Amino acid sequence: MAVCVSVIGKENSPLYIWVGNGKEELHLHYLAHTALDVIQEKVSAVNKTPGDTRELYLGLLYASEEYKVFGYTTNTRIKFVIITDAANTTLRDNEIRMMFRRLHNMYTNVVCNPFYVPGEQITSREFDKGVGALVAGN
Amino acid sequence: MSRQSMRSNDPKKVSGELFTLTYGSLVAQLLKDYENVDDVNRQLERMGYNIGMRLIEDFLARANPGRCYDLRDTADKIQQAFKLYLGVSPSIGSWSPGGDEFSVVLETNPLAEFVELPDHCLSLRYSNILAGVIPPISHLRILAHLPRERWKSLLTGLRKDIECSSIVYSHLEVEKGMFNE
Amino acid sequence: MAEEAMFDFIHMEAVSYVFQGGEKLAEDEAVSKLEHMGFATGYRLVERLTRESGRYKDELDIMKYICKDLWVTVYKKQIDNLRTNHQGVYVLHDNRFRFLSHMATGKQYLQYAPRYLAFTCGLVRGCLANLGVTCVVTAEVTQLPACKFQIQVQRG
Amino acid sequence: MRSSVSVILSNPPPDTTMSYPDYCTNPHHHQTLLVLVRQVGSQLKSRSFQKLYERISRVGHVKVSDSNGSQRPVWVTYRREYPVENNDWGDFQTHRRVLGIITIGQVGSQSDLNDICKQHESLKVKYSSTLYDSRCIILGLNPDGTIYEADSRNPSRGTSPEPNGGIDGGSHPPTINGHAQSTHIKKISAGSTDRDSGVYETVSSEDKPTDSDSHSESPQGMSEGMMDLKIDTNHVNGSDSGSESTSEVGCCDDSKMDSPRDSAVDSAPDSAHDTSQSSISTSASQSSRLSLQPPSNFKTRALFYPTSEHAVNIESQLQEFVSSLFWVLESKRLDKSQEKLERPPLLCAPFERKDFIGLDMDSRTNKKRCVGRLRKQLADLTLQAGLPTEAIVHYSHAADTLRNCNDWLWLAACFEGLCAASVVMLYPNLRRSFGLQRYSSLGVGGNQGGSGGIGNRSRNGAVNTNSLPTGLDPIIVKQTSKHCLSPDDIIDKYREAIVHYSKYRNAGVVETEASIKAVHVLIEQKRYLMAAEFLSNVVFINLQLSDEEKIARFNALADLYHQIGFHRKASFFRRVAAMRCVAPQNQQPDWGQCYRLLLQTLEGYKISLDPLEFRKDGSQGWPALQVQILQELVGTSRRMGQNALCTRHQAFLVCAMLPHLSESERKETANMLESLSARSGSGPAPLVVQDTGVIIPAVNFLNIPICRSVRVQPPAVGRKAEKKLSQEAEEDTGPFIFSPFSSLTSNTQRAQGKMDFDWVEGDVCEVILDLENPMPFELKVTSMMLITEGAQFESWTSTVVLKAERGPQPVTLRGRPQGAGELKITGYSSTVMGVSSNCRLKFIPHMKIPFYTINVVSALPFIQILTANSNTGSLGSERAVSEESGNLHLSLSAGETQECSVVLHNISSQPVEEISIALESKMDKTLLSQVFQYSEENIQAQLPIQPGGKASVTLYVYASSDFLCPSRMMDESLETSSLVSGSEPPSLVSGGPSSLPSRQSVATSSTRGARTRRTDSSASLLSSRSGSSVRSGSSSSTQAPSSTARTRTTLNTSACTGRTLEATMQVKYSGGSGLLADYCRSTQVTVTVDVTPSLLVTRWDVLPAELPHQCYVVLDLLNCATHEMDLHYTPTKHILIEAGDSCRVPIPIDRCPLATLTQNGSDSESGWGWSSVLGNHVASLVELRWTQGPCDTPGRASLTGITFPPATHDLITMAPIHWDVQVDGQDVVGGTENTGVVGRTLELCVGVTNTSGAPLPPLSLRLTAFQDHQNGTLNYRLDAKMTTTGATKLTTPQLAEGEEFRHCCGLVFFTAGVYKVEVTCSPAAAVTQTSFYENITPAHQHAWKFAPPLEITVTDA
Repeated sequence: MAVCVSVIGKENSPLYIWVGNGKEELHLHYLAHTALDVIQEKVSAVNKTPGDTRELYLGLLYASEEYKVFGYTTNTRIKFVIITDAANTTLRDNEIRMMFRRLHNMYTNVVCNPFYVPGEQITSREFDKGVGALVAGN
Repeated sequence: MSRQSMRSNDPKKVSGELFTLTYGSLVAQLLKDYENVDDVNRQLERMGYNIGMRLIEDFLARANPGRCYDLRDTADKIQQAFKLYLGVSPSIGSWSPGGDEFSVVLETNPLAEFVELPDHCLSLRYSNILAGVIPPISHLRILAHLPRERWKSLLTGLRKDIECSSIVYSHLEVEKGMFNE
Repeated sequence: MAEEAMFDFIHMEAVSYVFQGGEKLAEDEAVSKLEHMGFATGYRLVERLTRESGRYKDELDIMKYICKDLWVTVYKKQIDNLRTNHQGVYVLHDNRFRFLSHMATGKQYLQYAPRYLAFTCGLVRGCLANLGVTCVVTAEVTQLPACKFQIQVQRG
Repeated sequence: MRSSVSVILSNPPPDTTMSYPDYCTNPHHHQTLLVLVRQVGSQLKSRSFQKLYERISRVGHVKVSDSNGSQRPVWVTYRREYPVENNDWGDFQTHRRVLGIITIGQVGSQSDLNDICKQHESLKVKYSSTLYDSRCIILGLNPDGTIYEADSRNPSRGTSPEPNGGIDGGSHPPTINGHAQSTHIKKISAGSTDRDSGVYETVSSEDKPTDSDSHSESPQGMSEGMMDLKIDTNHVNGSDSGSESTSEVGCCDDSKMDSPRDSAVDSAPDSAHDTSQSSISTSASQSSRLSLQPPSNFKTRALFYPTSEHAVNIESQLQEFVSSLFWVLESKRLDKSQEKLERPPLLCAPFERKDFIGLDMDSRTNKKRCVGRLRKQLADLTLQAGLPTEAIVHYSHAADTLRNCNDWLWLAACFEGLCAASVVMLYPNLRRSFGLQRYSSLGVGGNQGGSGGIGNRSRNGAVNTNSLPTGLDPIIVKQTSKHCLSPDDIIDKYREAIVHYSKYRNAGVVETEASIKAVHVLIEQKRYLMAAEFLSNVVFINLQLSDEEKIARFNALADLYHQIGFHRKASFFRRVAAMRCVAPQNQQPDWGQCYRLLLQTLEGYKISLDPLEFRKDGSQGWPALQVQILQELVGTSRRMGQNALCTRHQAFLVCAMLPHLSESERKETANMLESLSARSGSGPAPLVVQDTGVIIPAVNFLNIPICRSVRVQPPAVGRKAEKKLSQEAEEDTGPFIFSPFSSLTSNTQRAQGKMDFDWVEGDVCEVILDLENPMPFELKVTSMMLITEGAQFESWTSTVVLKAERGPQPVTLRGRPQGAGELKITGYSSTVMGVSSNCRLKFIPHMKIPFYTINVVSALPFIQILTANSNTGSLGSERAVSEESGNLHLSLSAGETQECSVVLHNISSQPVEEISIALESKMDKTLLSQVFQYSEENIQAQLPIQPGGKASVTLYVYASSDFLCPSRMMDESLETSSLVSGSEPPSLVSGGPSSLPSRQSVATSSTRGARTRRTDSSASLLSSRSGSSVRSGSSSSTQAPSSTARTRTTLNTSACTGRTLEATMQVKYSGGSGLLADYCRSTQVTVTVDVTPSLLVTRWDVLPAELPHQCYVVLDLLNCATHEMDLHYTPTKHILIEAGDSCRVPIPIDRCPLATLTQNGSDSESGWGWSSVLGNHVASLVELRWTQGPCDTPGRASLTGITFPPATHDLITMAPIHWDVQVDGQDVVGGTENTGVVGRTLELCVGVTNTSGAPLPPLSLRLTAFQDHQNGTLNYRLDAKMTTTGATKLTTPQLAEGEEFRHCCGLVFFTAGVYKVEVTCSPAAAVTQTSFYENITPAHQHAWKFAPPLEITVTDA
């Protein structure tokens, strides 16, 4: 399933990062980070290009030899990046979309916790569990 | 453009959330104002009481509930009220042999839906406001209190049920109890 | 609709708490507390509400959202009139604002009106802030229960 | 878009491919002529080459009017080097051909010249396959070929070469010869062009033997060129006439040339002109010099310039060169367009050749292929020749043919050309922006601020809704729309081309370049996402590259990504490049480059090496990555041996990344920093990275430790400087001028950081910082000191150790102001982990106040107060008084006096020039002045007190006390009771003489009064006669029990248990410069005096004395001290009183003269007013002195405040009259014995003289005789015993002042015995209330007696 799930704040700094395997960690960080370029471009492109590209799900941002990077942005300028193994061809676009949906819901729940200060690192146990389930694909 | 999808999500639920969120910010504010958590608990209960006072009128107006003769009726009405106002129906149970004590158990606590209590105020009884609400709506001198440990378990998000237990009902005033026209 | 009632109640409680509750506060400090509560609520609420909707393409789009969807969600009615000077000032007219509706019409309680607007100002500001529009929201009542909210967007 | 990545990745391409992709390529290159510019020879400095190269590359565009007169734009690309492999691709894409070569060299000698020429020629050979023409620019030679000496020419040159050129070119050798040569060589070049082409033909004929005629032509061409050059040199050496002729020849020679060329010659005539006349002027000067000969085989047009400055005409030269190139190109184009070969040659890309070997060329498809390819090449040429529209047509036709025969490679090339042509038309400005972007991207490299690149991009990013791409104006579209591709088509074609390329593993470079071109177009179209796609495709293309080529590649990618605004991606590749530089498999790792590249990545990771900057957008960025980059920076700089940089980066890492570092990370980073800084301490100065001007700003540890608050300390109380205040102000301002208010005012004042107190120059001042240590270990902060502005301040370093992760810990920083004025505390400097930093308050987060201001007062002296009471010890045993406020504690017995000296020790370096001492106390002023006394003058006399000097003030302390028993105000009743007891029998028994008679008796009944008078008088006489202390002592002792008992009772009732007197001695002093600024200091000594009770006057009374002008004040004295006291109550008399005893002493005093009464008492109404006057009178006369205790401490008491009841007033005051009594004519004085005989008449005369100051109203005079039975009874009934002749009661007339009234009467006694006569006179009833009496006495019965009453002893005859 996914090898990296990251929630990125309004200011493009990570609020939460889950990485599948430890040794790849930094590399995945780089992927997620560079993905922001594409996200920004896509978001700003909305205004220019006609047609309805307003979906929160931004689709495949780019693919490297071994990974695929998908993006999603909320109306509140929060970005989600999910990185999957390029080898994993079984994954449908729709499944990815659903993963993002779930991630988004979990994130909103975190924000709705009156004790969470928006913009801070996400430390919620609930969220952790949620992401765990998400990447486990159930 | 998926404006419609917005509408799609249940307005009942939404305004429930609105209430929940507002309550959340209120609690947060209280925590900021009082350094002592127990004060917050007290304040919450007080607010609950005030709300109860207003709510009872509203309740009488809306669901014109019949007169009730004993504590069991009272319990039913409480159940009814929760259903109406919080959209959740608690289960009434664990009656004391004396029949003067029972528990209102919320399977899901809309108030605490998103709450994860920070470690520094675990002693906070987040939903204490409910404890405050119940006495006035049941015109009985009843002492509704929420056992601490239950709260912990609830608020650390392990269990989403509130248990408003051991409503000790001091003396029989049922005839001039709640909801008498 | 009972949930609304709960919202009204909690709001009233908040107001009364801030004003005569606890330690006596200066009026403006109290108002700012309310405003802040509103902000926190709005910020979170909008996070939930906009989950389903598509991306907003511009400021006006967002404002429309506030006037329609948000208002309906919170106050069960739409904003009656939205005006803008296209330089970042938007004025939202609500001819019968819910929090004021329970107050006797006329001038009598006019001076208390601000108390019942502060929360909403915060709410709107919170929503907008989270949607990436930083602004100042002020409210004004001339004739109960009508009131208008002015949104001054901070550019740059 | 790739067809099959994997295939290409699998097996590496063979080496026949061109290995050198040009990452700066751009569609417009298709349109340009490629010229190679090379530095030759060893002499030329690369700088001057660089200069020339820039000048040359500015000539990138030349307009040439073609045969049919229309203007043709000709574009040139200059390259410094160009691999021959690429050149081989010239058939494939003609813009890859090197058409011209320009070499630049410097000569100092013939050998240099030879060398240069050789190199040039070899270059020509190298590129001979494509070369059209070449130039050789040679510096260091005069036009005539003689060596140019800088020094000799300097003056003329120094003045200004180009003005010369401007004013008259004639006088300017280089220009002349430049032109002279140009004319000649124009001929040559003109001649040689076809020959060069011939050369070209011949060379190319190697692989294409079809050509024939060229062989014949080429040799003579060679020879001619050679010969010409010879002539040229010859005539330059020889006479100028020759030059003219040859130039003529040149011209006519030119004119002979065929049509396309003459246009090029247009420029010739004018140049020819000035040469003709100018050359004359110069020739003479140069004739003498020896000149260098280019080697014989050097067949190139050389341009001689003394220096690059002289090469003023180089632009025109280039223009000419370029146009010559153009003409060759044009001619070839025309040939190609005209020729109709039935067996067209097959053009190939280098790697194709072998594939076609043995291929049947006549097959239909191959024919087609050849045609198509030829057409394509034609298109290329056309495009280069500046006819894009035609080019497009050719391309599209070629495309069709090629597609039919599935010639993918060339089809791709065709598409590329098509795109290029379209781009040329649609985006003419792409050429410019291209250069500009590269520039900007470099700029970005330079400063991580990255102003240029992002600037552009962000602007591009802005909404641009018009459908036409920028730089495309509708007109062009209309006219070109025919075949010209639309913006979208361009991209599609590029994509298609790339797809095709990707099928050939050898076309990697071409593919790469195509992608890059596409990217440039997309950038122009602002379609960045797609651009990104193309770029990522580039990444996939697998090329066999050397390490530095790889690096170059990643760099290029980074630049491109930067241009499309993907800064993160850009940084990513930049970093990859950087890592490449030092990759383990890399043989010679280049840490320097790695470092520079890393610096360029920072922007993309939102790292600004300025901590302040960084904190501002701290929320942005990706901590994990930031940390890594920084660590890499650290590592790299360490490998570079740049310890300072290394430390700086590590410091930044610790400082800026602190929030994101885990506890363990904090530990290790800190340790590392310490070890690094140990190697090279890092100061707070910015560092400059050499050979990139990058400045690494200082890292100041604002957050390690965190400064929570700054507390500026006021000086110690005693050291406080006060404004010298005017006297009246001084009253209300106590020692603590600020204490009550500062608390209020300070808040507001702190707000602006203005301190409400002053510091004093030269004093040690303190500031307390509350520091918090965020690190998980004990933090040692060394050399911590204040940073100040304004007044000079010497701040002292201090070292502190902060506990791990502990909340605010106060740290005191000290210093000493060196000058007066406003002092600003703007921050503090510290050294943490070996990194010293200056922490400005204004930069410290959550620090409200940017700086604190304190006013520094110029230096003031400081005195320490020492006190010693001189009785106990002299100055020897001074005891220092605690600095801020001295205390002096004395315990004295009431009435005791002690003098203590207060020593002012000036322990400062300033002289004390002014002192004022004031006593402050709750006591009322009079008492104060009574208790404490010192001499102001004495102090002033001792000024100034020099530094180290001392001055002493003697303070006299008198333990004043109220010696009168508080019960003195006893009303009459009480008094009587006590007096009654006083005249009780027991007391009489116990020694009548000292018993006190009832005053009432005196006042009321004269008879009893008489009796008392006698007894008491006897007592007094007795005491006076034998006034031995023993006697009275015994008497007192005998009386002791009762009296003591009595006094005890009084003691209990009265509060005579002693008291405490307290006062502060306020010393204000100033001196030195502080005085001028009129400031002063004040210190104080608190003097406390515990007064132990000593003597107490429990009761008092007044008795008449023997002498009429005197009276006795009788006191009951109680010794409440703990020691026996020896009391002196009159100068002569003294008495010992045991501790606790009391005794009664009579003190004779002069009565109060009426005068004083009338003066002082006149105003008083009541008797009490009087009594106070009298009291004072008595007090002034009576002084009790004593010595007591082991060391005979002296003491004195006064009766101040004593008062007397009215009844006693007449006793105290002088009588207004004087008595003059005679018995039988002989005067009677107090106590004289008179004798009479029974039956015989005694004559008694009484004279009354008015001694008062005023006339006396009538008085009633009375003579009363009586007998005293000595048992307290007086017998006034003497009718049986005597009789009187004459009146015994009569009224005197008004007596004028000094007037006397006499009255005589006779006394006859019947029986013997002792008789007494009382003579009294009192105001006559009638006139009692006349003003006079009112004046002098209260309204009560006055009576003045003749005392003592006269006594007559009668004996029987």
